Amino acid sequence: MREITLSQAVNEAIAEEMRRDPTTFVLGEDVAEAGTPFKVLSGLVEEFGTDRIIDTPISEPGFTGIAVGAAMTGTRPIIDLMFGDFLFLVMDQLCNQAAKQSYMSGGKLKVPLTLRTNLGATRRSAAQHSQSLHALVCHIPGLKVAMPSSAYEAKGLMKTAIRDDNPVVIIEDKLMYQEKAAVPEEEYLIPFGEAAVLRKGRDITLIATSSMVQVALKAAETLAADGIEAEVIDPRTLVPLDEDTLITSVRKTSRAMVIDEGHQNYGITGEIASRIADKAFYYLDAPVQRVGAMDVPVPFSPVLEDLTVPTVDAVVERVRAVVEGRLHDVA
Amino acid sequence: MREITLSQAVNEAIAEEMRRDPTTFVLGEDVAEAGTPFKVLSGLVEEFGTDRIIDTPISEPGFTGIAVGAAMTGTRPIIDLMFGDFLFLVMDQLCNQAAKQSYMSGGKLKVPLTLRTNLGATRRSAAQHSQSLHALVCHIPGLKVAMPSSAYEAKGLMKTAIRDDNPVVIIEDKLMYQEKAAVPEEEYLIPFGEAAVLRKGRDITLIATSSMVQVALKAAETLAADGIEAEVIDPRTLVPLDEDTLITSVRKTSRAMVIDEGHQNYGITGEIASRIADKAFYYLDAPVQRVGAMDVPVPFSPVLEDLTVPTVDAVVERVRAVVEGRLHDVA
Amino acid sequence: MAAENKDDCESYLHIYSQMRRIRAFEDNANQLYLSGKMQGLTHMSSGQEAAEVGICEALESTDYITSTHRGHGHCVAKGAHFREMFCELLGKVEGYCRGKGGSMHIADQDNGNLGANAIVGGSAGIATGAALTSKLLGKKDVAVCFFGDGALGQGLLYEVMNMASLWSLPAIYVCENNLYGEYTHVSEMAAGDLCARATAFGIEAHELDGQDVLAVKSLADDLVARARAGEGPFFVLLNTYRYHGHHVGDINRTYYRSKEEESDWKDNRDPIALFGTWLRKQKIATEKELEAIDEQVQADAKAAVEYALEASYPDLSEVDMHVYAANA
Amino acid sequence: MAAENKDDCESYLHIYSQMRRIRAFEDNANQLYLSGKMQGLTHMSSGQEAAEVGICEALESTDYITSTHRGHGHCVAKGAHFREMFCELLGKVEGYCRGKGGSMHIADQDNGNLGANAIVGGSAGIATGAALTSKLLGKKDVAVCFFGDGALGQGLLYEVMNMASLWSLPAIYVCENNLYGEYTHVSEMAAGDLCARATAFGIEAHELDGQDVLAVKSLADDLVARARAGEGPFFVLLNTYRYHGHHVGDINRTYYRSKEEESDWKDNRDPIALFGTWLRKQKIATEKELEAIDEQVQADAKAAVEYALEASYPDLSEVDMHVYAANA
Ligand SMILES: Cc1ncc(C[n+]2csc(CCOP(=O)(O)OP(=O)(O)O)c2C)c(N)n1
Ligand SMILES: Cc1ncc(C[n+]2csc(CCOP(=O)(O)OP(=O)(O)O)c2C)c(N)n1
Ligand SMILES: [Mg+2]
Ligand SMILES: [Mg+2]
Repeated sequence: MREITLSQAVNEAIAEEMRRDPTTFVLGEDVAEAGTPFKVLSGLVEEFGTDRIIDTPISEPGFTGIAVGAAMTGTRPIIDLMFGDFLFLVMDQLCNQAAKQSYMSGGKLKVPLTLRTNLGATRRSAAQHSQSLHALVCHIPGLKVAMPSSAYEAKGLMKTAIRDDNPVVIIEDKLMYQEKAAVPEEEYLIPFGEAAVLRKGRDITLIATSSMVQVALKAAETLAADGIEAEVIDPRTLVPLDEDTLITSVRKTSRAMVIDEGHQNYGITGEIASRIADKAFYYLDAPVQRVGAMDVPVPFSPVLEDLTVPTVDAVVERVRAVVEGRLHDVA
Repeated sequence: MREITLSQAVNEAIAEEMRRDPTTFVLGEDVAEAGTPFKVLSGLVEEFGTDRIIDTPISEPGFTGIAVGAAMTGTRPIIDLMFGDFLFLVMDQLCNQAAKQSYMSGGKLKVPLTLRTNLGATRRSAAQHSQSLHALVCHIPGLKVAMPSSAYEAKGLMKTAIRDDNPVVIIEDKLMYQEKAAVPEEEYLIPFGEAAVLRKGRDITLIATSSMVQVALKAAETLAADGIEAEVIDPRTLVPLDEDTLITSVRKTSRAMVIDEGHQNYGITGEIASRIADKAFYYLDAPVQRVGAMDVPVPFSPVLEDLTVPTVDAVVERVRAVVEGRLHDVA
Repeated sequence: MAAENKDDCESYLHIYSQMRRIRAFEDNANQLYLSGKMQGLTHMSSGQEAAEVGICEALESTDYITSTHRGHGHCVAKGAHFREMFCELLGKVEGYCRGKGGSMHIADQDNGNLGANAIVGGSAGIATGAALTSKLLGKKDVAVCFFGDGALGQGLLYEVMNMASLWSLPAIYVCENNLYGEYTHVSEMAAGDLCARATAFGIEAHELDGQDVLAVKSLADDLVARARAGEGPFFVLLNTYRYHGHHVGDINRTYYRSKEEESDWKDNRDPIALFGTWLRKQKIATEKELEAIDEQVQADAKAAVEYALEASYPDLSEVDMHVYAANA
Repeated sequence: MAAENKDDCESYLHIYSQMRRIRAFEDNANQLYLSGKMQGLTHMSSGQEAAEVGICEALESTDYITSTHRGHGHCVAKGAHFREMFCELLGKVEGYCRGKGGSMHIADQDNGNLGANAIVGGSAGIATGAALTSKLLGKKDVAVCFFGDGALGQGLLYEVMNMASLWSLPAIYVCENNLYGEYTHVSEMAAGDLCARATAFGIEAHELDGQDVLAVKSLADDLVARARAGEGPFFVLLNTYRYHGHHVGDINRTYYRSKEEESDWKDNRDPIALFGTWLRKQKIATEKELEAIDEQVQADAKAAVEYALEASYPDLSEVDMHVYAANA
């Protein structure tokens, strides 16, 4: 199968959906001629024109609000939010307005919008351009949250997001835009709420999101050399979450680790770990391990920044400790 | 000891700190003559004047930003955010600016500001005036988060918050403003990061925040009549969190339930439950129970709204199920 | 302005009746609250009827409006029925939002009312987005964004007005300046000239006596037509007054506004009384005919209230329905 | 303007030297990036020196400024040292922020520079808050908020300008209009008249050639004095240009601006060249004296870069230090 980059996959998904549905359009900063700073949308304006690939002023709250209203009245906007860190700016429009319209109107209004943005540190972009803030949107009922971990997932999830009749936040790993993966030429969609089991194993279940999926897979490879077989699962959407697949796996392996690039405190790892600790309680041989980013703003200094994000080595070491039973002193 | 309302306690705390430190001031909508819609600040403008009790336009992002800058340059602003739901509006200024200044400047700048706001449903105020959004701010390093559960806690925590050199979000339960409790006349502060054990018990640990503390205490009373002795703990601050006290208790009781009025999904209960499931792994007789608000926007209709928030009955019933071992089918 | 023909006369009487309907709705809402039959808080717009009706009479039912926490008047003016409105205020399943929205989120989806909003200024983006839809899909719909003087404090408004102006959207921003945001006077909340806040973004702005329904209607007719023709956006500042407190519970309010000020507006600038006098002077309607309208409106309101009081609450199973729209 | 006395002459030469220092700093930053010695992205302000220096020369070190993602120029102009600046850009512990902030968060706390900001418009509140502190504590400090034309899109700016105007704060909002926000021209981002966006809030606004350092300085002297006297806030629009791409990686940019436009600004409107010519014409300095300044500045920059390249990174234990300020 041909290989394309994550960036191309997103671009293709949007182009295909825009061809399919003339009410779909893109709204954001420098999306048209510039094709975004990451060049993810390059070329779209040539095909669809500036009426449907709309450059906005630097007004994230405003254009998000506009997208909400446009979505409520018969279009399918795709918001391009240049950095995930700007989610803070659009929270009111996203969470007070978009997320609640369907419910507040008793199902009579809907907001079929897609907000695509990104996450990920280690680009030396410091505290306001490196955050992984998906936990915030996961907490708000009415939003769906998708986290592609490869070009393949990115395309399929994006197409599903655009067709969804609800506000969907889809968060890409900005460090993976140039990473290639096999992506079919034929159309495909990835349904929301279906985790992908990326590697089978019997000793521990590694549940990893987005940027951490590659970390988990690499760790699993290293561990395999030691005879430790890790099962690796990518939930793909955090809302809805495919709890069944996770629980079934952990009931089999008896051990689990959740790896996510968001801050660890009050984030994704706590939610997933506590669901497992609950539903697989009688099957667990060791406490569920949580591996999130450090609870510090992302530092600029390269030597410090690299410490804040979970690494393959850290995961391998922690898995060994769990499997070998050298975890807590349980005095 | 005299009893005063939670509202009076907050008022007293602010007045005392404003007398103590002339750089302290209040900024918010309708805080001066109106003393806020909940009348919490009534009378302060008479003593401190409109220079220090400052009515703002309806500009939450703007006045939060102004407070950040004021705090960075030698004052101690107290932001009054009328409803907790408006946190969404101030997230950028609070989380990208205030929370990160100390770190981004290598400790050379600081932001000693207090943002007081509220939480709580069942006031028939619908989806945009009823939210309990503390999980969002708990996730952001650089912020501290305090959640008073009575007039006593409200006063002591507020004074500590105002004196703290960091941005502190303090969230009051708006349904408790008229609830009285014994509050000393003498000055006292409640240190951050120290949970309060409000009731001793041996069978289960109920960890409850803010509005849910009374629910837990009432449930414990009912349960006591059945011979089930619940230990009730109020963490008081969620950041920093007094993990030790929680873990010590659960290691003793072998069972735990976390009760919080925020949405359950990706919220407070997951974080605390997963820490317990980790650090008390070898002591637990049953899975840690999570009891959060339903994962739905808050409905207006009274018959529906009441269903969304954890109740005493629900807690009692769930505790019985845990203690009697009739929880999951663990097939 | 002279009544020229029968169509005009009907239109005038419709305007009168719509203003009356708003007043009657609010009086009943107030009573429901004071008698403990309605829970929560609600914000009445009595006094502001000319602004609401004057604008909405210029709109088709396919045109859009967005409203505010003080949203009953806009809802009635855009064509909503009393029954579904009172049901909504009482949290009943036959309400426009199945009881889930309540007073602060009342909407009338079939008549283009995209809803009240409990975030001040929160619907400015939504209205602008509706105008963008109109342009993108080549429709002729106009979107009116109602908001109060207090909402001038929200930066969002300036962001979206800028985009509406850049993209020539068919949006009309209607500021009902009732002099207060909660308990604070507009002069303490807004520096500078209010209309300049729109002209600064290249938007044509008009300031008007918001108690003069015909003046409002006539300006609205003009601007709506021009917006349809692609000449938008526009900004309209309507000077008006709310008779009640900020919400139904705001009873003692002399600390922020005087009784004299209140009576002056009520006695001398009431939009319904002014328009009634005009109708009689123009011989479009006799006092008796107007009274007949009043009585009919009252009776309709009473019947709707009674219906709503008896109506069913949503089934408890609805609590977790509609969080997500079902995909088609 | 004629050079009247020795003090004036020194001040002129200081202005020249400061502009040179900015240019030299940016040239070195660019080189560090291109040679792979610096990680991350950085935004150079070459071309905008007159705006930055003209304003900051009117300020005391106790006055405050807030800066932007394009913040090196403001930092130098407010009095920062090369060494700590390059250390910061390279993530070294001797940097102004111990390496934790980097280019986009560089600050100079001792000289009143509250920091660069990676959120466009994000520091508008901070600057206004600094001005509020000044008023509340009865000080005479003025706060200058630097931002780009792109930041005019952020609603926050209007919210805080409104409050600054209502409360007569000693704040000066300085918009450096370099014609682009990233890859988009200001005319596609901002409708209406730019100064009107401040006058709408009752704020006195001035538009000026941002390449004429003496004009900027003279206006700034006046406004700073008036702000100290309680006559603020003010708004200043400075028309200028950035020579480099949006950031160091923005090399191919003809799709959004022409090479001719770039050369026109560089060749005919360079603020340093213009001021150098003026200095020579006024006989304040000879070409040689100016060259001596240039050489000194270059040498300083080079030494600082070398120092910074050799300097230590923070100890790894610093990674979780400073998340919270230690309470006194
Ligand atoms: C963002 C936000 N801030 C504050 C409030 C609380 N609040 C509700 S109505 C109101 C006053 C609004 O004033 P205005 O816009 O003039 O409308 P009016 O009430 O006069 O109709 C305020 C402050 C809110 N609902 N939303
Ligand atoms: C809130 C926000 N939106 C978008 C960006 C991405 N961004 C960085 S600089 C920039 C352009 C800013 O333009 P302007 O304010 O004119 O400053 P200039 O770069 O021209 O100095 C943009 C869009 C950002 N950093 N912050
Ligand atoms: Mg008003
Ligand atoms: Mg610019």
